[in-house]
Amino acid sequence: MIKVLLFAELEEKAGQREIEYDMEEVSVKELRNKVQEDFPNITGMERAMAALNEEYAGEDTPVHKDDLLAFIPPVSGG
Amino acid sequence: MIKVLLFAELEEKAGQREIEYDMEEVSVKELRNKVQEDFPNITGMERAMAALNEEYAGEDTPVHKDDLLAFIPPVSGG
Amino acid sequence: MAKGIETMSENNFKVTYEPLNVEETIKKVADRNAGAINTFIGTVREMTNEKKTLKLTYDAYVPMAEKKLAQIGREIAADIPEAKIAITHRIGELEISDLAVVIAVSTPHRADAFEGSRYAIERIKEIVPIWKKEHWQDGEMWIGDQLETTSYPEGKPLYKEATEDD
Amino acid sequence: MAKGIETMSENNFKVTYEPLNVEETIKKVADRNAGAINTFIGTVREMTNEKKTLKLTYDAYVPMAEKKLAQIGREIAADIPEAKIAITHRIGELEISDLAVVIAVSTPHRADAFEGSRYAIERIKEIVPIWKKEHWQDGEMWIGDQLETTSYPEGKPLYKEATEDD
Repeated sequence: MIKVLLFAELEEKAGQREIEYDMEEVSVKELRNKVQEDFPNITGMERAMAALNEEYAGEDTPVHKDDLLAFIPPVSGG
Repeated sequence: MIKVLLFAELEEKAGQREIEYDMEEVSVKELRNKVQEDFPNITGMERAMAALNEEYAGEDTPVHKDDLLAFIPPVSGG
Repeated sequence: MAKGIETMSENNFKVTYEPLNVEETIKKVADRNAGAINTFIGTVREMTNEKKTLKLTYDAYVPMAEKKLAQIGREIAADIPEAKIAITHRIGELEISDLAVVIAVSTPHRADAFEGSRYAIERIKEIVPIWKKEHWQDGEMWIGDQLETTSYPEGKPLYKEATEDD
Repeated sequence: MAKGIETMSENNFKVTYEPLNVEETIKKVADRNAGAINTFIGTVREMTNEKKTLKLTYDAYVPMAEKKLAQIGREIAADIPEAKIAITHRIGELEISDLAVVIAVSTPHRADAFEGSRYAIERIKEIVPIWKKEHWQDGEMWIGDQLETTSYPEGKPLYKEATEDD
Protein backbone atom coordinates (compact mmCIF):
# COMPACT_ATOMS: atom_id res chain seq x y z
CA MET A 1 0.00 0.00 0.00
CA ILE A 2 1.01 3.60 -0.61
CA LYS A 3 -0.34 5.92 2.06
CA VAL A 4 -1.29 9.47 1.05
CA LEU A 5 -1.79 12.23 3.63
CA LEU A 6 -3.84 15.39 3.16
CA PHE A 7 -3.75 18.41 5.46
CA ALA A 8 -5.60 21.63 6.23
CA GLU A 9 -8.02 22.57 3.47
CA LEU A 10 -7.19 19.48 1.41
CA GLU A 11 -8.17 17.27 4.33
CA GLU A 12 -11.28 19.30 5.03
CA LYS A 13 -12.51 19.08 1.42
CA ALA A 14 -11.64 15.38 1.10
CA GLY A 15 -13.25 14.62 4.45
CA GLN A 16 -10.29 12.45 5.43
CA ARG A 17 -6.61 12.78 6.24
CA GLU A 18 -5.44 9.41 4.94
CA ILE A 19 -5.97 7.58 1.67
CA GLU A 20 -4.47 4.21 0.82
CA TYR A 21 -3.70 3.13 -2.73
CA ASP A 22 -2.80 -0.43 -3.65
CA MET A 23 0.00 0.41 -6.11
CA GLU A 24 3.57 -0.79 -6.67
CA GLU A 25 5.15 2.32 -8.21
CA VAL A 26 3.78 5.65 -9.32
CA SER A 27 5.11 9.18 -9.68
CA VAL A 28 4.18 12.07 -7.38
CA LYS A 29 2.47 13.73 -10.32
CA GLU A 30 0.36 10.65 -11.04
CA LEU A 31 -0.70 10.39 -7.41
CA ARG A 32 -1.59 14.08 -7.36
CA ASN A 33 -3.87 13.55 -10.37
CA LYS A 34 -5.35 10.41 -8.83
CA VAL A 35 -6.28 12.22 -5.61
CA GLN A 36 -7.85 15.05 -7.59
CA GLU A 37 -9.90 12.53 -9.63
CA ASP A 38 -11.05 10.61 -6.57
CA PHE A 39 -11.95 13.79 -4.66
CA PRO A 40 -13.14 16.21 -7.32
CA ASN A 41 -14.24 18.81 -4.78
CA ILE A 42 -10.69 19.30 -3.46
CA THR A 43 -9.32 22.74 -4.36
CA GLY A 44 -5.70 23.81 -4.17
CA MET A 45 -4.06 20.47 -5.03
CA GLU A 46 -2.01 22.29 -7.67
CA ARG A 47 -0.56 24.60 -5.01
CA ALA A 48 0.33 21.79 -2.61
CA MET A 49 3.95 20.71 -2.23
CA ALA A 50 4.60 16.97 -2.04
CA ALA A 51 6.60 15.32 0.73
CA LEU A 52 7.81 11.75 0.33
CA ASN A 53 8.52 10.05 3.66
CA GLU A 54 8.64 13.45 5.39
CA GLU A 55 11.01 15.16 2.90
CA TYR A 56 9.94 17.57 0.15
CA ALA A 57 9.98 15.82 -3.25
CA GLY A 58 9.66 16.88 -6.89
CA GLU A 59 6.86 15.89 -9.26
CA ASP A 60 8.71 13.09 -11.03
CA THR A 61 9.90 11.36 -7.87
CA PRO A 62 8.80 7.70 -7.89
CA VAL A 63 6.65 6.58 -4.99
CA HIS A 64 6.77 2.88 -4.03
CA LYS A 65 4.71 0.43 -2.01
CA ASP A 66 4.96 1.26 1.75
CA ASP A 67 5.97 4.87 1.04
CA LEU A 68 4.20 7.80 2.67
CA LEU A 69 3.30 10.71 0.42
CA ALA A 70 1.94 13.92 1.96
CA PHE A 71 0.40 16.86 0.13
CA ILE A 72 1.41 20.05 1.94
CA PRO A 73 -0.70 23.12 1.18
CA PRO A 74 1.02 26.51 1.63
CA VAL A 75 2.09 26.57 5.26
CA SER A 76 1.03 29.24 7.76
CA GLY A 77 2.71 28.45 11.04
CA GLY A 78 4.56 30.89 13.26
CA MET B 1 25.21 72.89 48.76
CA ILE B 2 25.87 71.48 45.31
CA LYS B 3 26.09 67.70 45.40
CA VAL B 4 28.45 65.99 42.94
CA LEU B 5 28.20 62.26 42.18
CA LEU B 6 31.00 60.06 40.84
CA PHE B 7 30.53 56.56 39.44
CA ALA B 8 32.47 53.47 38.45
CA GLU B 9 36.18 54.19 38.02
CA LEU B 10 35.77 57.84 39.03
CA GLU B 11 34.22 56.77 42.32
CA GLU B 12 36.85 54.10 42.85
CA LYS B 13 39.76 56.51 42.30
CA ALA B 14 38.16 59.25 44.41
CA GLY B 15 37.30 56.79 47.15
CA GLN B 16 33.84 58.28 47.48
CA ARG B 17 30.62 58.58 45.49
CA GLU B 18 29.45 61.94 46.79
CA ILE B 19 31.15 65.29 47.17
CA GLU B 20 29.46 68.43 48.48
CA TYR B 21 30.54 71.91 47.49
CA ASP B 22 29.30 75.03 49.24
CA MET B 23 28.77 77.15 46.10
CA GLU B 24 25.98 79.36 44.78
CA GLU B 25 26.53 79.07 41.02
CA VAL B 26 29.20 77.44 38.93
CA SER B 27 29.40 75.94 35.44
CA VAL B 28 29.68 72.21 34.71
CA LYS B 29 33.15 72.83 33.33
CA GLU B 30 34.27 74.63 36.48
CA LEU B 31 32.98 71.80 38.68
CA ARG B 32 34.73 69.26 36.48
CA ASN B 33 38.03 71.11 36.99
CA LYS B 34 37.39 71.47 40.72
CA VAL B 35 36.85 67.71 41.15
CA GLN B 36 40.01 66.96 39.19
CA GLU B 37 41.97 69.40 41.40
CA ASP B 38 40.58 67.98 44.63
CA PHE B 39 41.15 64.37 43.54
CA PRO B 40 44.29 64.50 41.41
CA ASN B 41 44.48 60.69 41.09
CA ILE B 42 41.13 60.49 39.24
CA THR B 43 41.60 59.45 35.62
CA GLY B 44 39.02 59.73 32.89
CA MET B 45 37.25 62.88 34.07
CA GLU B 46 37.69 64.31 30.57
CA ARG B 47 35.73 61.38 29.09
CA ALA B 48 32.87 61.63 31.57
CA MET B 49 29.55 63.08 30.51
CA ALA B 50 27.84 65.43 32.95
CA ALA B 51 24.25 64.98 34.10
CA LEU B 52 22.48 67.83 35.90
CA ASN B 53 19.58 66.64 38.03
CA GLU B 54 19.51 63.33 36.13
CA GLU B 55 19.59 64.79 32.61
CA TYR B 56 22.67 65.03 30.37
CA ALA B 57 24.00 68.59 30.32
CA GLY B 58 26.59 70.54 28.32
CA GLU B 59 29.80 72.06 29.70
CA ASP B 60 28.51 75.61 30.01
CA THR B 61 25.31 74.71 31.85
CA PRO B 62 25.09 76.63 35.14
CA VAL B 63 24.81 74.55 38.30
CA HIS B 64 23.10 76.14 41.30
CA LYS B 65 22.85 75.53 45.03
CA ASP B 66 20.79 72.34 45.72
CA ASP B 67 21.47 70.96 42.24
CA LEU B 68 22.80 67.45 41.72
CA LEU B 69 25.61 67.06 39.22
CA ALA B 70 26.75 63.58 38.23
CA PHE B 71 29.85 62.65 36.22
CA ILE B 72 29.00 59.66 34.02
CA PRO B 73 31.96 57.70 32.64
CA PRO B 74 31.37 55.82 29.37
CA VAL B 75 28.52 53.44 30.14
CA SER B 76 28.73 49.66 29.74
CA GLY B 77 25.35 48.23 30.64
CA GLY B 78 23.38 45.66 28.67
CA MET C 1 33.20 24.28 16.40
CA ALA C 2 30.22 21.93 15.99
CA LYS C 3 29.46 22.35 19.67
CA GLY C 4 26.14 24.05 19.04
CA ILE C 5 24.96 21.20 16.88
CA GLU C 6 26.08 18.49 19.28
CA THR C 7 24.31 20.03 22.21
CA MET C 8 21.06 20.64 20.35
CA SER C 9 19.06 17.50 20.89
CA GLU C 10 15.90 16.61 18.97
CA ASN C 11 14.18 17.76 22.12
CA ASN C 12 15.01 21.35 21.15
CA PHE C 13 12.51 21.23 18.26
CA LYS C 14 9.00 20.37 19.35
CA VAL C 15 5.40 20.59 18.20
CA THR C 16 2.99 20.28 21.11
CA TYR C 17 -0.67 20.63 22.10
CA GLU C 18 0.40 22.03 25.50
CA PRO C 19 0.50 25.75 26.33
CA LEU C 20 4.00 27.10 25.73
CA ASN C 21 6.39 28.06 28.48
CA VAL C 22 8.97 30.65 27.45
CA GLU C 23 11.47 29.90 30.23
CA GLU C 24 11.49 26.23 29.29
CA THR C 25 12.49 27.01 25.70
CA ILE C 26 15.09 29.53 26.87
CA LYS C 27 16.63 26.97 29.24
CA LYS C 28 17.37 24.71 26.28
CA VAL C 29 19.79 27.28 24.83
CA ALA C 30 21.62 28.17 28.05
CA ASP C 31 25.39 28.22 27.54
CA ARG C 32 28.30 29.58 29.58
CA ASN C 33 29.59 31.32 26.48
CA ALA C 34 26.32 32.87 25.46
CA GLY C 35 26.30 36.61 26.00
CA ALA C 36 22.98 37.09 24.24
CA ILE C 37 19.70 35.24 23.93
CA ASN C 38 17.08 36.42 21.49
CA THR C 39 13.58 35.09 21.92
CA PHE C 40 10.83 35.48 19.38
CA ILE C 41 7.30 34.74 20.50
CA GLY C 42 4.42 34.59 18.05
CA THR C 43 1.09 35.31 19.74
CA VAL C 44 -2.53 35.21 18.60
CA ARG C 45 -3.49 38.76 17.62
CA GLU C 46 -7.10 39.87 17.80
CA MET C 47 -7.25 42.44 14.99
CA THR C 48 -5.75 42.06 11.52
CA ASN C 49 -6.65 45.14 9.53
CA GLU C 50 -10.40 45.45 10.19
CA LYS C 51 -10.97 41.76 10.84
CA LYS C 52 -11.49 40.41 14.35
CA THR C 53 -10.11 36.96 15.09
CA LEU C 54 -12.10 34.94 17.65
CA LYS C 55 -9.63 32.07 17.93
CA LEU C 56 -7.18 30.06 15.83
CA THR C 57 -6.75 26.37 15.19
CA TYR C 58 -3.27 25.15 14.29
CA ASP C 59 -2.67 21.76 12.75
CA ALA C 60 0.62 20.17 11.75
CA TYR C 61 2.16 17.20 10.03
CA VAL C 62 3.91 16.64 13.34
CA PRO C 63 6.87 14.33 12.59
CA MET C 64 7.83 16.26 9.47
CA ALA C 65 7.30 19.63 11.19
CA GLU C 66 9.71 18.65 13.97
CA LYS C 67 12.26 17.50 11.37
CA LYS C 68 11.95 20.82 9.53
CA LEU C 69 12.33 22.81 12.77
CA ALA C 70 15.51 20.85 13.47
CA GLN C 71 16.68 21.57 9.92
CA ILE C 72 16.22 25.29 10.57
CA GLY C 73 18.34 24.87 13.68
CA ARG C 74 21.07 23.22 11.61
CA GLU C 75 20.88 25.97 8.99
CA ILE C 76 21.46 28.61 11.68
CA ALA C 77 24.30 26.62 13.27
CA ALA C 78 25.92 26.27 9.85
CA ASP C 79 26.18 30.07 9.75
CA ILE C 80 26.86 30.67 13.45
CA PRO C 81 28.61 27.59 14.86
CA GLU C 82 28.38 28.74 18.49
CA ALA C 83 24.60 29.27 18.27
CA LYS C 84 22.20 27.14 20.25
CA ILE C 85 18.62 27.08 19.00
CA ALA C 86 15.32 25.81 20.39
CA ILE C 87 11.89 26.13 18.80
CA THR C 88 8.54 25.03 20.20
CA HIS C 89 5.34 25.39 18.19
CA ARG C 90 1.92 24.87 19.68
CA ILE C 91 -0.97 23.31 17.76
CA GLY C 92 -4.64 22.78 18.55
CA GLU C 93 -7.08 25.50 19.53
CA LEU C 94 -5.56 28.85 20.60
CA GLU C 95 -7.24 31.88 22.14
CA ILE C 96 -6.28 35.55 21.70
CA SER C 97 -2.87 36.28 23.30
CA ASP C 98 -1.93 32.58 23.49
CA LEU C 99 1.63 31.79 22.43
CA ALA C 100 1.80 29.98 19.09
CA VAL C 101 5.56 29.70 18.76
CA VAL C 102 8.61 30.34 20.92
CA ILE C 103 12.06 30.59 19.34
CA ALA C 104 15.20 30.99 21.44
CA VAL C 105 18.68 31.54 20.01
CA SER C 106 21.76 31.99 22.18
CA THR C 107 25.08 33.22 20.80
CA PRO C 108 28.23 34.82 22.21
CA HIS C 109 27.40 38.19 20.59
CA ARG C 110 24.07 39.91 20.22
CA ALA C 111 23.89 40.59 16.48
CA ASP C 112 23.99 36.84 15.78
CA ALA C 113 21.20 36.12 18.26
CA PHE C 114 18.91 38.63 16.56
CA GLU C 115 19.80 37.33 13.12
CA GLY C 116 19.31 33.66 14.01
CA SER C 117 15.97 34.31 15.64
CA ARG C 118 14.71 36.34 12.69
CA TYR C 119 15.89 33.70 10.24
CA ALA C 120 14.07 31.01 12.22
CA ILE C 121 10.67 32.71 12.13
CA GLU C 122 10.93 33.50 8.41
CA ARG C 123 11.94 29.91 7.61
CA ILE C 124 9.11 28.50 9.74
CA LYS C 125 6.70 30.40 7.53
CA GLU C 126 8.28 28.84 4.45
CA ILE C 127 9.10 25.20 5.09
CA VAL C 128 7.46 23.88 8.25
CA PRO C 129 4.21 21.95 7.61
CA ILE C 130 2.01 23.76 10.12
CA TRP C 131 -1.29 25.38 9.19
CA LYS C 132 -3.41 28.02 10.83
CA LYS C 133 -7.17 28.21 10.57
CA GLU C 134 -8.63 31.61 11.37
CA HIS C 135 -12.03 31.78 13.05
CA TRP C 136 -13.79 35.12 12.53
CA GLN C 137 -17.31 36.17 13.48
CA ASP C 138 -18.45 35.58 9.90
CA GLY C 139 -16.57 32.43 8.98
CA GLU C 140 -13.35 30.50 9.06
CA MET C 141 -10.54 29.70 6.67
CA TRP C 142 -7.30 27.77 6.49
CA ILE C 143 -4.69 30.47 5.97
CA GLY C 144 -2.23 29.94 3.18
CA ASP C 145 -5.05 28.73 0.98
CA GLN C 146 -6.05 32.32 0.28
CA LEU C 147 -2.55 33.26 -0.86
CA GLU C 148 -2.96 32.37 -4.51
CA THR C 149 0.51 33.70 -5.13
CA THR C 150 2.26 31.32 -2.76
CA SER C 151 4.19 28.61 -4.49
CA TYR C 152 7.07 26.43 -3.49
CA PRO C 153 10.28 25.94 -5.39
CA GLU C 154 11.33 22.31 -5.54
CA GLY C 155 12.70 20.78 -2.40
CA LYS C 156 14.03 23.64 -0.39
CA PRO C 157 12.19 26.96 -0.47
CA LEU C 158 14.54 29.91 -0.41
CA TYR C 159 14.69 32.51 2.31
CA LYS C 160 12.65 35.56 1.48
CA GLU C 161 10.82 38.27 3.37
CA ALA C 162 7.40 36.85 4.10
CA THR C 163 4.37 39.11 4.15
CA GLU C 164 3.87 40.85 7.44
CA ASP C 165 0.21 39.96 7.80
CA ASP C 166 1.02 36.38 8.64
CA MET D 1 -2.40 55.94 18.63
CA ALA D 2 -0.60 56.78 21.89
CA LYS D 3 -1.93 53.59 23.41
CA GLY D 4 1.48 52.02 23.79
CA ILE D 5 2.76 55.00 25.71
CA GLU D 6 -0.28 55.25 27.99
CA THR D 7 -0.10 51.61 28.96
CA MET D 8 3.64 51.63 29.66
CA SER D 9 3.93 52.57 33.30
CA GLU D 10 7.17 53.59 34.99
CA ASN D 11 7.10 50.07 36.33
CA ASN D 12 8.09 48.83 32.87
CA PHE D 13 11.61 50.28 33.25
CA LYS D 14 13.45 48.97 36.26
CA VAL D 15 16.94 48.61 37.67
CA THR D 16 17.09 45.95 40.37
CA TYR D 17 19.45 43.92 42.56
CA GLU D 18 17.13 40.89 42.23
CA PRO D 19 17.70 38.03 39.75
CA LEU D 20 15.72 38.69 36.59
CA ASN D 21 12.61 36.79 35.60
CA VAL D 22 11.97 36.72 31.86
CA GLU D 23 8.26 35.87 32.08
CA GLU D 24 7.68 38.83 34.39
CA THR D 25 9.16 41.28 31.89
CA ILE D 26 7.24 39.65 29.03
CA LYS D 27 3.95 39.95 30.95
CA LYS D 28 4.37 43.71 31.06
CA VAL D 29 4.08 43.92 27.25
CA ALA D 30 1.12 41.55 26.83
CA ASP D 31 -1.49 43.01 24.46
CA ARG D 32 -4.50 41.54 22.63
CA ASN D 33 -3.23 43.13 19.45
CA ALA D 34 0.33 41.95 19.74
CA GLY D 35 1.15 39.26 17.24
CA ALA D 36 4.85 39.28 18.06
CA ILE D 37 7.01 39.68 21.13
CA ASN D 38 10.75 39.95 20.81
CA THR D 39 12.82 39.43 23.90
CA PHE D 40 16.49 40.22 24.18
CA ILE D 41 18.38 38.81 27.13
CA GLY D 42 21.93 39.84 27.91
CA THR D 43 23.77 37.18 29.90
CA VAL D 44 27.18 37.00 31.54
CA ARG D 45 29.52 35.26 29.12
CA GLU D 46 32.53 33.37 30.39
CA MET D 47 34.99 33.81 27.50
CA THR D 48 35.66 37.03 25.59
CA ASN D 49 38.37 36.34 23.08
CA GLU D 50 41.01 34.56 25.20
CA LYS D 51 39.98 36.17 28.48
CA LYS D 52 38.02 34.27 31.11
CA THR D 53 35.52 36.24 33.15
CA LEU D 54 35.03 35.03 36.74
CA LYS D 55 32.10 37.31 37.56
CA LEU D 56 30.79 40.79 36.87
CA THR D 57 29.73 43.66 39.06
CA TYR D 58 27.19 46.10 37.67
CA ASP D 59 26.59 49.49 39.21
CA ALA D 60 24.14 52.18 38.16
CA TYR D 61 23.02 55.71 38.81
CA VAL D 62 19.66 54.14 39.51
CA PRO D 63 17.11 56.97 39.25
CA MET D 64 18.69 58.38 36.09
CA ALA D 65 19.12 54.89 34.61
CA GLU D 66 15.41 54.17 35.04
CA LYS D 67 14.56 57.53 33.45
CA LYS D 68 16.81 56.76 30.49
CA LEU D 69 15.30 53.28 30.06
CA ALA D 70 11.86 54.91 29.99
CA GLN D 71 13.18 57.42 27.44
CA ILE D 72 14.26 54.52 25.22
CA GLY D 73 10.74 53.12 25.53
CA ARG D 74 9.31 56.46 24.41
CA GLU D 75 11.74 56.64 21.49
CA ILE D 76 10.56 53.23 20.27
CA ALA D 77 6.89 54.12 20.76
CA ALA D 78 7.44 57.33 18.79
CA ASP D 79 8.43 55.15 15.82
CA ILE D 80 6.01 52.27 16.42
CA PRO D 81 2.94 53.64 18.24
CA GLU D 82 1.43 50.21 18.94
CA ALA D 83 4.63 48.93 20.56
CA LYS D 84 4.74 48.07 24.25
CA ILE D 85 8.19 47.97 25.81
CA ALA D 86 9.59 46.75 29.13
CA ILE D 87 13.23 46.70 30.20
CA THR D 88 14.71 45.35 33.43
CA HIS D 89 18.42 45.66 34.17
CA ARG D 90 20.06 43.86 37.05
CA ILE D 91 22.92 45.37 39.07
CA GLY D 92 25.16 44.01 41.82
CA GLU D 93 27.29 40.91 41.56
CA LEU D 94 26.51 38.53 38.68
CA GLU D 95 27.84 35.04 37.99
CA ILE D 96 28.44 33.41 34.60
CA SER D 97 25.12 32.79 32.77
CA ASP D 98 23.19 35.19 35.02
CA LEU D 99 20.80 37.52 33.21
CA ALA D 100 22.01 41.14 33.16
CA VAL D 101 19.20 42.67 31.13
CA VAL D 102 15.82 41.58 29.78
CA ILE D 103 14.12 43.62 27.05
CA ALA D 104 10.63 42.77 25.80
CA VAL D 105 8.91 44.51 22.90
CA SER D 106 5.44 43.55 21.69
CA THR D 107 4.01 44.80 18.39
CA PRO D 108 1.26 43.71 16.01
CA HIS D 109 3.81 42.59 13.37
CA ARG D 110 7.10 40.81 13.85
CA ALA D 111 9.53 43.09 11.99
CA ASP D 112 8.74 45.93 14.41
CA ALA D 113 9.28 43.73 17.46
CA PHE D 114 12.76 42.75 16.26
CA GLU D 115 13.61 46.34 15.38
CA GLY D 116 12.40 47.78 18.68
CA SER D 117 14.27 45.20 20.70
CA ARG D 118 17.49 45.75 18.78
CA TYR D 119 17.18 49.51 19.11
CA ALA D 120 16.68 49.17 22.87
CA ILE D 121 19.87 47.19 23.49
CA GLU D 122 21.98 49.51 21.33
CA ARG D 123 20.59 52.58 23.08
CA ILE D 124 21.17 51.05 26.53
CA LYS D 125 24.83 50.79 25.63
CA GLU D 126 24.87 54.47 24.70
CA ILE D 127 22.82 56.48 27.15
CA VAL D 128 21.91 54.50 30.27
CA PRO D 129 24.21 55.17 33.25
CA ILE D 130 25.03 51.57 34.12
CA TRP D 131 28.59 50.28 34.43
CA LYS D 132 30.07 46.83 34.31
CA LYS D 133 33.20 45.79 36.17
CA GLU D 134 34.88 42.68 34.80
CA HIS D 135 36.62 40.35 37.24
CA TRP D 136 39.27 38.17 35.59
CA GLN D 137 41.76 35.79 37.14
CA ASP D 138 44.48 38.44 36.82
CA GLY D 139 42.61 41.58 37.72
CA GLU D 140 39.50 43.66 37.39
CA MET D 141 38.43 46.75 35.47
CA TRP D 142 35.46 49.02 34.99
CA ILE D 143 34.51 48.52 31.36
CA GLY D 144 34.00 51.61 29.26
CA ASP D 145 37.02 53.15 30.92
CA GLN D 146 39.30 51.19 28.60
CA LEU D 147 37.51 52.45 25.50
CA GLU D 148 39.61 55.54 24.93
CA THR D 149 37.65 56.19 21.77
CA THR D 150 34.27 56.44 23.47
CA SER D 151 32.97 59.96 23.72
CA TYR D 152 29.55 61.43 24.09
CA PRO D 153 28.01 64.10 21.92
CA GLU D 154 26.19 66.73 23.92
CA GLY D 155 22.89 65.78 25.48
CA LYS D 156 21.55 62.95 23.43
CA PRO D 157 24.00 60.43 22.02
CA LEU D 158 23.03 59.27 18.55
CA TYR D 159 22.15 55.72 17.59
CA LYS D 160 25.10 53.86 16.17
CA GLU D 161 26.27 50.27 15.93
CA ALA D 162 28.11 49.59 19.16
CA THR D 163 31.09 47.29 19.23
CA GLU D 164 30.14 43.65 19.48
CA ASP D 165 32.50 42.84 22.34
CA ASP D 166 30.31 44.65 24.83
